[in-house]
Amino acid sequence: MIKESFTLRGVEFKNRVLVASGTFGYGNEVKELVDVNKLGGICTKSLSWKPRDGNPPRRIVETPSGMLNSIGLANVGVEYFIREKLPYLRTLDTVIIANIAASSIQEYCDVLSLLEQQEGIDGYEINVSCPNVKEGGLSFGTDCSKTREITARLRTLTAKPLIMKLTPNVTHISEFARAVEEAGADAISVINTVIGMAVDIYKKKPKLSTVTGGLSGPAIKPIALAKVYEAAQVVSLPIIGIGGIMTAEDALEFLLVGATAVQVGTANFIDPSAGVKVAEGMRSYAQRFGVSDLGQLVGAMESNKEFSVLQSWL
Amino acid sequence: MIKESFTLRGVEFKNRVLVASGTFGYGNEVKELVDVNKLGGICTKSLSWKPRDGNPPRRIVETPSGMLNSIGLANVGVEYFIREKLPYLRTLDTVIIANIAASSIQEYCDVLSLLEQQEGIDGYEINVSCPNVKEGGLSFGTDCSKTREITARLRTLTAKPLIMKLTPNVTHISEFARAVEEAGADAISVINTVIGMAVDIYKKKPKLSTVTGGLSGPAIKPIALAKVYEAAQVVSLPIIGIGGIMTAEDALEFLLVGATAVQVGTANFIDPSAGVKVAEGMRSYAQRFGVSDLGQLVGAMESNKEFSVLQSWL
Amino acid sequence: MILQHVAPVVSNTLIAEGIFLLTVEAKDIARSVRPGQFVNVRSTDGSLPFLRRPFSVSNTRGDLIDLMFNVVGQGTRMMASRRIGDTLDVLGPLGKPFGFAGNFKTAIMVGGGLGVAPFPILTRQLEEEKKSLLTLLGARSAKHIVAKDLQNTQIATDDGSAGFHGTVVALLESSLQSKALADPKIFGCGPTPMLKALSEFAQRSGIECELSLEGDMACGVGLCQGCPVETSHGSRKYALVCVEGPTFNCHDIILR
Amino acid sequence: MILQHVAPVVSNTLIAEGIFLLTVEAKDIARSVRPGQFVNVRSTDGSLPFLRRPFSVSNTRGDLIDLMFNVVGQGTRMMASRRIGDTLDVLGPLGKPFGFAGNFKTAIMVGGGLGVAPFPILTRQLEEEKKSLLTLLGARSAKHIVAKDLQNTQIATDDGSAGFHGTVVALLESSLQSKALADPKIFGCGPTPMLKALSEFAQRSGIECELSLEGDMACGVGLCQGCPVETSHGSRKYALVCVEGPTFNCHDIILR
Ligand SMILES: Cc1cc2nc3c(=O)[nH]c(=O)nc-3n(C[C@H](O)[C@H](O)[C@H](O)COP(=O)(O)OP(=O)(O)OC[C@H]3O[C@@H](n4cnc5c(N)ncnc54)[C@H](O)[C@@H]3O)c2cc1C
Ligand SMILES: Cc1cc2nc3c(=O)[nH]c(=O)nc-3n(C[C@H](O)[C@H](O)[C@H](O)COP(=O)(O)OP(=O)(O)OC[C@H]3O[C@@H](n4cnc5c(N)ncnc54)[C@H](O)[C@@H]3O)c2cc1C
Ligand SMILES: Cc1cc2nc3c(=O)[nH]c(=O)nc-3n(C[C@H](O)[C@H](O)[C@H](O)COP(=O)(O)O)c2cc1C
Ligand SMILES: Cc1cc2nc3c(=O)[nH]c(=O)nc-3n(C[C@H](O)[C@H](O)[C@H](O)COP(=O)(O)O)c2cc1C
Ligand code: FES
Ligand code: FES
Repeated sequence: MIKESFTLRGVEFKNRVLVASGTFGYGNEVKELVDVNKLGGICTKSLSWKPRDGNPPRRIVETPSGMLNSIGLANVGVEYFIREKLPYLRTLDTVIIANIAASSIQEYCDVLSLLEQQEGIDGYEINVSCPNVKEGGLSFGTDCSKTREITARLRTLTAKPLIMKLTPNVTHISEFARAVEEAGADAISVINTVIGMAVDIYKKKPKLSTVTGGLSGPAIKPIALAKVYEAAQVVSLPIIGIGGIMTAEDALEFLLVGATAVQVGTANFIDPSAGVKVAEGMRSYAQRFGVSDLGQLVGAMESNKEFSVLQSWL
Repeated sequence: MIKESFTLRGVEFKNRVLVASGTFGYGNEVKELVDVNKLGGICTKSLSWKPRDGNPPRRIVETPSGMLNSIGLANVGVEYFIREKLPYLRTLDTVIIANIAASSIQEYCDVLSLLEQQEGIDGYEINVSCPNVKEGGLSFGTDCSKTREITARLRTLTAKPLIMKLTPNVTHISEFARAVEEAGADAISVINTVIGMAVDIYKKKPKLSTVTGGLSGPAIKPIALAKVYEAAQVVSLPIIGIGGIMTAEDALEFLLVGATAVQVGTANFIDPSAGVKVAEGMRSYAQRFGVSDLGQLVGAMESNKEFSVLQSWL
Repeated sequence: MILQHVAPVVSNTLIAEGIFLLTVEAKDIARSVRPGQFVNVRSTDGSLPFLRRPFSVSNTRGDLIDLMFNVVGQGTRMMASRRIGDTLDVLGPLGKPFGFAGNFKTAIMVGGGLGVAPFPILTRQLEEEKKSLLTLLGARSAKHIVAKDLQNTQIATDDGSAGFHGTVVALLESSLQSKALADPKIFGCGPTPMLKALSEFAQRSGIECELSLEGDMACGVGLCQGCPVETSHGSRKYALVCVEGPTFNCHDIILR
Repeated sequence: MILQHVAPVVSNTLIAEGIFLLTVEAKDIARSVRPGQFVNVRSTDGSLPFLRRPFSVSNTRGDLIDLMFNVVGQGTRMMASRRIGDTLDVLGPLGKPFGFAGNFKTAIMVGGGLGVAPFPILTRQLEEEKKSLLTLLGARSAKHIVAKDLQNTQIATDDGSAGFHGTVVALLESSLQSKALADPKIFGCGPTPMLKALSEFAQRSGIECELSLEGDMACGVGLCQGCPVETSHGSRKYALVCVEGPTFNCHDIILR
């Protein structure tokens, strides 16, 4: 028997593979196709206070080994979620993480407070890659003090696991990791999508209605690994690695650089059972190489200490 | 006849396609295979004051639609370059840009000053993605004031085109673009490689000897386009777009978002005549769509002004 | 019930210029799919492209499903190169089938380009329900016409190389002017500009009309919110093409 | 002179477990390549992988070149799936051929795994130069041995399923102990650990030795500086495997 589980602030995850916010709906869309109870956890689509229509089409563009999205956080809103989606999620035997998005610090607090009153939510993941309306739309997640403030405010409102989901679109993600650790986060998710764009050279227009969008998929896996590694050098809280994971091998790379668990995102679009297969594959690897507890792999990469993240001349 | 040329501080480039530093050696490696005179220009491998051995192997890792490199700026050094490489470059009928790398501001100045005394160099491209030895190895290119200072110092030393090559590994590349414009740069090259890494899960070691390296190739094209677009919103100096260009279509995307010219990098490894083919393809596009001057395409993307780079909710 | 099959290729034939008919064995999909539903396809050997590609089920025979496609890019090039013995990873049936509501007697199928794809299976069901049929197909030229397993077909080509010289919607207008049909209902499929013209015509003429939309999809199963179409009424601004469509009543959506 | 060919596939045969012999027509390469040189291969249909893959030219016949390869990943899977009529984009000949310097009489070819690949073409040239030949091949097991177009071959297998039970370098040692050879020179090709053992043996025994290295390459033509091997003397710490190798005299490099 291989130990696959891990615990975050008292909540036990049966294995180290979650599905990423925005890539698995509210968990019920593909229940015929996937045994979701075999997942370590489900992160819901980001929830905001009011329902959001999302951006106009076109919202999706395929790129080399990846995709751009500009969904615009289309979601049903927290009240509808509680009424219509949560009852199903409550029946599942897996950890349910509510992901929260907002355009003001107060909205983050309001959504979380309302969710606190409900049964069936095991923890929160906070999407800070949202435009801060007060600051003219600059993302909260690129402002270290705002990110810290959101963390500290939400910490006072819940005793459940509080996971801060960091954006890669900053110079030093380690600064953000340290800030949210100090402000009381239980874990960080690394990374959200990378800003990117694509152009239709015949129409001479951006392919996405919003000009830029978020890049995800295998194209960004090397970037995500470097961000997780950078963060792991400076914080001791658990890191959930995200970015381009398609296979167990990919997930194991994240564990080795320091992730306690991973999330599978874009891969779900190609194979909705990708997350379950990644978990199975990690188990096989452990079996094959005599690893009794997957936790032994976390941060187990040996590396030449002569070289640091910052010193690799190109 | 389609006008393909453009001019930078009096230097005329016969077309808008250059080959990127570090991806075309010193121009003579593939002369049997490619008619280099059909290129708009050649950026040399980064030159430092002394020869550099470069990093230990493994220096190259293939990734989905891209590659990581950690060459360590292996180069022959500026004196050897002048003696052994420049005479050949002088015989070419294309613009020669000397790319300079250094570990101190003084070294940048020394290399440029020595090159100033030579015949045959048409301009300079400054690679600021180098560790600043004084600051414990933090890259110059992620420090806006250092980047500005390098620009200002070099500006005093040359009347030739001075192109600052910016790193994408910063929160707002537009700040760096503005800084170097104010400090007197003639153009910016956007982007250098994106920090990334890959792990060998069997050896439990990083694949690259230096742990992290630089990601290039089609995987980063969406990121590069977004960076060029962001920079183009705030500066009026010409931008040279770089990142994942394999075809003329890719290059045209860069022009449309605001690049005056492009550089072809990693594509040369797969097809050393990629640059020449990109230039030909741009000509065909212009012919087909009745564009008499490729310059008309620069920044010609129409976009919905309602959305800015920073506001795309994900 | 959505199913995932590693489906063996049974045949793959060039049936018109750049157009292939690919038949794969996918029993459970073949047995349950209804007209207007689609499958989401990827290669099983890891070759490009990255995302799945949606294709209408064109027809079924026993355990087999037919896909009819135009070679336009990486995904359809991969599909065109599939030979007997290769496999294709197929997810489906997906989406909402064509709506048969209303007491119509005549079904007018209007297809633009590869919009003809779902008509063979639709024809079969309409015949079972004893409807009169009229099929109007628009194509760039005679070489691009595929009219297999259809009934009472009229052609329009952009270049006039076959049938009516003009768009298929213009052909529809002129057909209906020359001869009124008893209790008609339109079933349209094709590129968005054509569907928009068709929808406007239907609403102007007061004819019921179901449309099957194309559009960019990432998942095809409602996970990504990537496939919005504007709704014309109700509290939500957008509906999802992959799960609430691809077929819609023309009154319910706004095409742009 | 480096050339780029879109080379038609003439045959592609499984010749041992997981090992293929792929023959393509590439006239100018076939006419100019010398033993130890390699070609850099990619698919012409845009299927994966991203970078080219280097392969020794195994033999030539007229305008044809043979590549012998092991299916280990994306690139070799793509190559294995190539059928007659498909094409392969081939760049070559690349690198420095095996050095023939020295007055040797007997050539001992020592190959580990697919290190045997360049030996057929090397054998031909050594025969032309009237050398005595000894070929030692190491493989995991009997199923992985390819010994076509070679002379005077001895086998070593890791599992003892054929020939000597042990490494090919151990076989070499025991061969030379039992029978001294007149003026020998070693030509080695295979994985780095084997070449390292071979190089140490050669230097210990004072036998001249040329090695052909494997290693990660991005360009294969000297553009990227991606393929360093440590040098044992001189002012430069590294040499480039793609242009200064892949063959080196064992005295000139340090293997790790
Ligand atoms: C529900 C649904 C059902 C569909 N059913 C069918 C069907 O039965 N048969 C069928 O052939 N297609 C059908 N399509 C369209 C089909 O999915 C696309 O043609 C396919 O995804 C193209 O994939 P690709 O990888 O070959 O091209 P891509 O690489 O995705 O596209 C190549 C390029 O061509 C452009 N492009 C795409 N289509 C066209 C076009 N028609 N004309 C010009 N440029 C184009 C793209 O924007 C892109 O730039 C359907 C789409 C949907 C949403
Ligand atoms: C100059 C030169 C000449 C060469 N000549 C030949 C030749 O003639 N025949 C030949 O078969 N090969 C030869 N090689 C090696 C060949 O280039 C590689 O096997 C090939 O690039 C693998 O490509 P791939 O895409 O199939 O595997 P990749 O996808 O690149 O590799 C798949 C995975 O397997 C690992 N891997 C690669 N090779 C092996 C291995 N042997 N055993 C275990 N794991 C491995 C890789 O690290 C990777 O993780 C040569 C290499 C060089 C540099
Ligand atoms: C279509 C799409 C929608 C997404 N929506 C959200 C979201 O609502 N909230 C969030 O925190 N992250 C969202 N993400 C980001 C993913 O959760 C994940 O961080 C990112 O895609 C990188 O992982 P991947 O490469 O495995 O997809 C979304 C990603 C995609 C592709
Ligand atoms: C192997 C390799 C070596 C490089 N060396 C340099 C260099 O010496 N100096 C520099 O400014 N950029 C260097 N670059 C960066 C490229 O010039 C280019 O900015 C980057 O690769 C992105 O473009 P691409 O995706 O087209 O390769 C190097 C890139 C690669 C892949
Ligand atoms: S394509 Fe993903 S929700 Fe419709
Ligand atoms: S592989 Fe590029 S220099 Fe050798």
